[in-house]
Amino acid sequence: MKKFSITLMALLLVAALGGCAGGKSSEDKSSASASTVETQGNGTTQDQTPAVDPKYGGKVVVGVQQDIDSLDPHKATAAGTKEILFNIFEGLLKVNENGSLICAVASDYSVSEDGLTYTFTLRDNVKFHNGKNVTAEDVKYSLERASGLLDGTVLVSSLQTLKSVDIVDEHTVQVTTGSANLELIYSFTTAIIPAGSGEAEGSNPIGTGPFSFVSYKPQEGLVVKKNPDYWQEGLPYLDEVNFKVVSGADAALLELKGHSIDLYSYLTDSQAAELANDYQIIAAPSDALQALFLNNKVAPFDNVKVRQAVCYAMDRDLANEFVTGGDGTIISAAMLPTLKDYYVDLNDVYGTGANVEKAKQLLAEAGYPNGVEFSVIVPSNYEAHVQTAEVLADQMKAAGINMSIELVDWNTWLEDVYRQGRAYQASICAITCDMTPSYLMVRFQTGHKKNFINFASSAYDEAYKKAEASMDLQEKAKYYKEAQKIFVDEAGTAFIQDPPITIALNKNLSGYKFYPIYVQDMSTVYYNNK
Amino acid sequence: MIKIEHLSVAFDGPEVVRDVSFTIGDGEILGVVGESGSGKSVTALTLMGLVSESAHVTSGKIYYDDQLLLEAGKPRDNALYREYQGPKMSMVFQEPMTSLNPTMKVGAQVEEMLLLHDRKCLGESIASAPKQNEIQTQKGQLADAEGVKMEEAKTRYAVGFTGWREERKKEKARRKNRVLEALRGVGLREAERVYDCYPHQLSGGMRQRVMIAMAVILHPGLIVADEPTTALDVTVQNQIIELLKKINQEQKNSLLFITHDLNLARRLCDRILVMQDGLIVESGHTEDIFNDPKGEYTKKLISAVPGRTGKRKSPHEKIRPLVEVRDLSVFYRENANSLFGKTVKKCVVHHADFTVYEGEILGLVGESGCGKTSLSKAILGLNKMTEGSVTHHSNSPQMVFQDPYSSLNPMKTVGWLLQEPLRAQGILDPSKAMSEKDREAAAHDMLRKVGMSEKYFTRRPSQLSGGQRQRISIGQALITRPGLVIADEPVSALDVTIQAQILELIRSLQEELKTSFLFISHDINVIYQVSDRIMVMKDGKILEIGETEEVFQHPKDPYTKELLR
Amino acid sequence: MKKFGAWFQKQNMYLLVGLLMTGLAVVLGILSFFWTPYGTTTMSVAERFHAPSLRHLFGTDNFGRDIFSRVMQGIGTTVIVSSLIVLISASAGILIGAVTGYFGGILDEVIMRITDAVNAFPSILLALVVISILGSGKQNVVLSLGIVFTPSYVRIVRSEFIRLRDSDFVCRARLMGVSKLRILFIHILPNIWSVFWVSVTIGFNNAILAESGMSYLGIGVQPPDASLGKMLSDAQGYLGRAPWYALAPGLTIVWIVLGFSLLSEGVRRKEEKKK
Amino acid sequence: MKYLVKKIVTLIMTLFLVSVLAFLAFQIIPGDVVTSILGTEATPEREEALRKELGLDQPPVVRYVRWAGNVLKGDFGESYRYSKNMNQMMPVAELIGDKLPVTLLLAALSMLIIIVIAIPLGVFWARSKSKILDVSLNMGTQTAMAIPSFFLGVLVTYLFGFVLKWFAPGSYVSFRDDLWGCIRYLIFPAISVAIPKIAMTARFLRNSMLTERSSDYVRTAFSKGASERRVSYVHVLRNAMMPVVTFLGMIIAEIVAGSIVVEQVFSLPGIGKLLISSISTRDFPVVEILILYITFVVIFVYFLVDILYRVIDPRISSK
Repeated sequence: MKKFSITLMALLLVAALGGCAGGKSSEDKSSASASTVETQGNGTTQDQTPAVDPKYGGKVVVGVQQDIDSLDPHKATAAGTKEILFNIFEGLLKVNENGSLICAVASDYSVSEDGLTYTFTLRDNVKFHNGKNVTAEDVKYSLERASGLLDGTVLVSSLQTLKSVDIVDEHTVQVTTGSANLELIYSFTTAIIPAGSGEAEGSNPIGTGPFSFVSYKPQEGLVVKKNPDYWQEGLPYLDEVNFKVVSGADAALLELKGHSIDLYSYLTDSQAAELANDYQIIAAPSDALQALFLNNKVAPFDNVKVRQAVCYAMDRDLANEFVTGGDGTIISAAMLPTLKDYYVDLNDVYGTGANVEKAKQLLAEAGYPNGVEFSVIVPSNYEAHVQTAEVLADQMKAAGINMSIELVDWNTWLEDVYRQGRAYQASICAITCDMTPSYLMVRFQTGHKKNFINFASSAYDEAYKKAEASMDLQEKAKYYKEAQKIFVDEAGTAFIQDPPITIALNKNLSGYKFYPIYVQDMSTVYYNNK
Repeated sequence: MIKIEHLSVAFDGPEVVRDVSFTIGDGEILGVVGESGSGKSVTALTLMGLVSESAHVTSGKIYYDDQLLLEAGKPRDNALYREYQGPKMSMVFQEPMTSLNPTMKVGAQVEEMLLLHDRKCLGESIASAPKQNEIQTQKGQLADAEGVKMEEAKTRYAVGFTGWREERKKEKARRKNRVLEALRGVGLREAERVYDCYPHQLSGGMRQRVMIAMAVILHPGLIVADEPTTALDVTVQNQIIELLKKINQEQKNSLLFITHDLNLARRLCDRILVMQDGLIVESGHTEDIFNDPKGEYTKKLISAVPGRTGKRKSPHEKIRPLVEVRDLSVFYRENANSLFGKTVKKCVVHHADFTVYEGEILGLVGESGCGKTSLSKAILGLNKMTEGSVTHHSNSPQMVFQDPYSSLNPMKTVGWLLQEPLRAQGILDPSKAMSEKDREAAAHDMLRKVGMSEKYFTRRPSQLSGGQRQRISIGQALITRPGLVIADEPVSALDVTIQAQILELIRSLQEELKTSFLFISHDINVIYQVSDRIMVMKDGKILEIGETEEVFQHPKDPYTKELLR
Repeated sequence: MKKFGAWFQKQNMYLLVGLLMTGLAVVLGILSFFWTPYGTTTMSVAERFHAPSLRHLFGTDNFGRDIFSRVMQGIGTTVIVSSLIVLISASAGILIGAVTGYFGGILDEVIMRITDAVNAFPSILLALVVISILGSGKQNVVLSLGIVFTPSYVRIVRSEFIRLRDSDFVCRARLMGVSKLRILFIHILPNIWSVFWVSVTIGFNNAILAESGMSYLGIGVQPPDASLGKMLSDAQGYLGRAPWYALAPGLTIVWIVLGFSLLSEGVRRKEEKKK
Repeated sequence: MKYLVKKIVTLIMTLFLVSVLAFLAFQIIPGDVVTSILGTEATPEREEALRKELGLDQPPVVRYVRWAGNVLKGDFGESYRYSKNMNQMMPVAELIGDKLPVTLLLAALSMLIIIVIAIPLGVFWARSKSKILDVSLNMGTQTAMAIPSFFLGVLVTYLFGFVLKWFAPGSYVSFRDDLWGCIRYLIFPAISVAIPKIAMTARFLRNSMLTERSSDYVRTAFSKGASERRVSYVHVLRNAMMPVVTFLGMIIAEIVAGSIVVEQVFSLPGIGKLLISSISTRDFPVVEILILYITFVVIFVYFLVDILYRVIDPRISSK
């Protein structure tokens, strides 16, 4: 996994020094990504350095799976919404396709030694879609609104440590935070919106992004048009993008075959195979962690040996082969390979194939010589998880592990697995993540609100706390790795893979970029003249 | 005028009409008399060319004024028939309720006759046209019709569209006038109103008049009337017979009158054919047949007709009252169906006051809708909306209905049906509970009593004839030995000979079991034959009660006199 | 050809064809409990997406499972589930319809309103409710669909009872002193069979389709168990690559429903002929 | 008048009952709206605030009464799920008003196809004397009725979309942008809806016509010398259509109430699809009003059919 070679480490280094990586020259970027993007499986990578000149104009229809949950960039929580709003809104900073932060509304920034004060210099002449320039007022308003300083309601939870936002001068804003955290810098990607627009009655979303909002119809989709005043010169290429809500993978396949959408992610392996002649198929890791989550508090998984047995018995290679055509990345711990400096390959602990003997032995030791039975709750709307469950259920029988599948709808899943009850035995689903290692690791602390597997290990808690508090990157990485090792040894849960994301793209389109986070950046996409 | 030679007709199976030959002369009224299944209707329908596709004419020929209409072995020439149906021969059917299209205005239905044949009738051209004997000329005539069409097109061209429309309008008005005239001609006084009515808005008699108007509007040479009065009340029946007579005299057309009722045939017909099982068993002039019937069957038919002879001879004494009806009024909720209608409580029986005595047959006579059935249901307690009182001095009165098809549960066997009252009785009153064996024995016994053999015990009602079903009904009513049986028109749906048998059965069972009967009928002759006393009812009111002889000899009410006519 | 048509009707081939079709399906369904050509859950990477052949009659699916074996198992599940649905809804329909139709009045009004309400209620929501109370699984799909289909039977039974409650033979039974319960179920009920049978046929078809629909929505039969509906929905994603995967369960549903319809048509014709 | 009053009272009673049932259903089924909206990453404070905002902190009875009161005032509330703009949620009335035309248009088209094909087919079938035709039509219609609706949808998509390429699946355009294009697309889902209904209607009409054919008045018409054709069209058809009208009414009610599966397969943003997605997102205000709408439509269409029946059948109207 070399794709996202510019890692957080490098990134934080930049952050610590201040200044922006992006906004320099486009060649720099493209060469960097060209060297890092790897061709995977049967997918092909979008050509990043086109031979033809980019063509301006045209319309593109992007199929999206989920409807928008809010048009307010601060209130939107669904990944499916964020991927669309990425094109309309920008923060002071912005993530680029390498996962590094580039300057957007801000042209430069610096962080104080103690990590408590952030100073942003605003870029000249950044215009909102309503034609007005972005002022320090707007930045102050946006950050205060998102962090809860405005009315007490925290909209972006990672910003809740903010103490104050002060306007230094017309072009400079200073942000003070209560506690130092190296990862906070990522939260400044929070959208900047015109002052007061969050409260103004009936206002349409107005941002500074490459595209401006045109219309939204529930269940149909959202339409944006080119922002002619976009600060990045030459971008975007397209005149109009229609993010069209598609009612499911099957419907999407039909629409793709009917050529009524130009771009669609989240294809299954066999769908991709079916479309290979008509579309450019590109695969990349989805940066989600798929796992067979085991409830550590409920029998039989309150016994560590049973958990380990499951880890041994599970044939992750087979699941990868069946469900994702072998394009997935097998993982064992709660860390993405993308976050290279924090990632440690622990696949050898239990092996990626099935170790039936070892599993049986462990089960016997745990007092289950005749095998165990349990039921796994799977959200029925995620085809990949359902299929994984089917494969594992069949394959683990050999080790005396009988898994019965129970499909539930998504809200039932949330209720049963994630919220109060947590009386489930096991579940297959995935955790999506952002670019911070803590996002994934924080939830497994004993008694943490999000610790839905009820994992409890004081050693893990200790290691995590150390990692979080550390202001030294090396040390931070060391503790994170330690925590992972503890988690895997305890077999807190049986991780499976980072499933690939497979995209079908109209053959006439070029310039598509993969992001390590869940966004669809349409600004660089253009029609080639082929 | 009409000549039928050796006609035989069969459906999938045996022939239902066998070697029937007869002629009808100009202006003659020929009666065909027979019971259901005798083939009389099939003969008429075959003559009219209306018999269904599944019927095969196996032998014979039919001529109309020497024109061969139908010949065995050749398919029916529908086109040829259509020329005849309407202008040359028309038909009046039995059921005035269903024989008119329910969703078409009456006027339009009569007018359809004109629409279909108007061109041919223009200036009575057909009547004066030379007789065409060959199909060849027939075709020529069709060509003529085409020519007329061409003519019309030319006129249309000549006078222009508006002119043509004027013409159409005039023609329409003229047609309507003719329809109104015809409606008046059959005695419908409010012809204008009737013209715009739907069939259900008219009474049975009026509908039958409409049917007749439709049949005679083109002055056809032959009118076939298939039981035209059977479904009507006696008083209306008389009027229709008079009307047919009048039309026959005025228009001089021939009439083929089909009936099961010998009395009617006698009143109307010049000649009579008697049919049985598809064969003509006797034919001759009306009076000859009545005065000197030759065939056995004819004799039987004549004797079966309920006349005013053979009154039962069991003078009873009014000892003990069985049911006392005191000032009974019966209401019924008219379920207002129309959009803005209201539910209205309608009084159908006004202040009835009478007594049924032990061991008597009380006859109740009245026309349809007079409230007889409502009264009987009120007596049985089936209708709760009543005022006044009914006192029973015996328990569990039973009932026999008119329709032998609906009054027996079609899914059960005869044996089961006969046992069911005993079972119910046993459940209600354990002291009367019987063993399975006793019940069966009782059922067998009753089956014998109603004159049916053992083999029917396991059959279902659908496998029985109407008369047999009525026997079972009676047996079912009597098996628990009730004090009172109400028989609501028990013989009206049956053929005369069967009717006579059932009446006989009721009389004999009554004598044997001493059960009281309230016997309801619209036919005063039937009532005469079975009743000890008679009650006459009209419009919900009891007009007269008295000893049978007394009422027949000295009717007090004018309505009774009318019935007795 | 002409003769064939007449012969077909005369010999009541509807009955025969219907019997053959349903019979074959039922035999396969029953057989699946004891034997299937391949394991219904046995997966194999190598055997994925094989087109129909002698080895795999209906081909294989995305897990390399033998579709024919799974269709066999699916028939078993589907037929049992739909029969139970019909059984539940028809019994409830008879009970409710008989009582409301015969007695009428306020009870009738109230029950009819409830029936209307259930009728308008989305079956999926109802299924979710039942499943959240009783948990998911076949038996609860049966129960919820049983409830969903009850109103249609209530309606039919009710109107038949209204038609017959004032008929002469019922009237006479009342006079004989036959108890109400006996009138309802011994006197009247047998008389509505012919009408009821037709609606059972339609109901059976609807039940198969609805069960498929439920599985299609992910709240029916749980994987890896096969039901025809679930298979069909799974197969939709592979329409282009493995059309046989969708066609096999789809056509099997058509086969069963058609067979059953023909069977009931044949029975109806036979009854008519008897009369 | 009484009839009308009775119908309206019935309607109101049913609507009330349905709304209570739907409300109860939402009490029972698992899934928390707040989690559904905010996802798994929100702070507890924010969850609490939202809960308060939606009034979910109140006891169920209070919530129902408040909701019912608003509905009676004509305020159908706002969707939990769909936004109208940055700080307003979509009013339910507007949301449904937006989806309804699609469903209505689909219903109208399907009905048109059904009537245009089924009625001539039924008449033709009833009049034809060919046995082989009878057998094949019988088999054909039985088969058409046996196809599950989603399978049919897929087959139609496959046949017309991929094999014949008469339309591009998923290329639905809003009727606001291009009415003609919208109709052209809707024809195909309409066909999927129509096929089984055509079979049912044709069978029904045929049987009805055969029954009417054996009526006495038909014989009367023949006795007037009317031709077979005239009897069929002038006399029989009208009478035979009476029960068919009721049948068609039921079909309309069914389609207008939402063709969930077809809308799903053909990606139509209609009522049925809205209902499904609203149930799965626990969007209570939308679901509740949608269920009321469906109930209303079903009862109202039956009512209309009843009235229509009175208009076309003189036997009932003049009583």
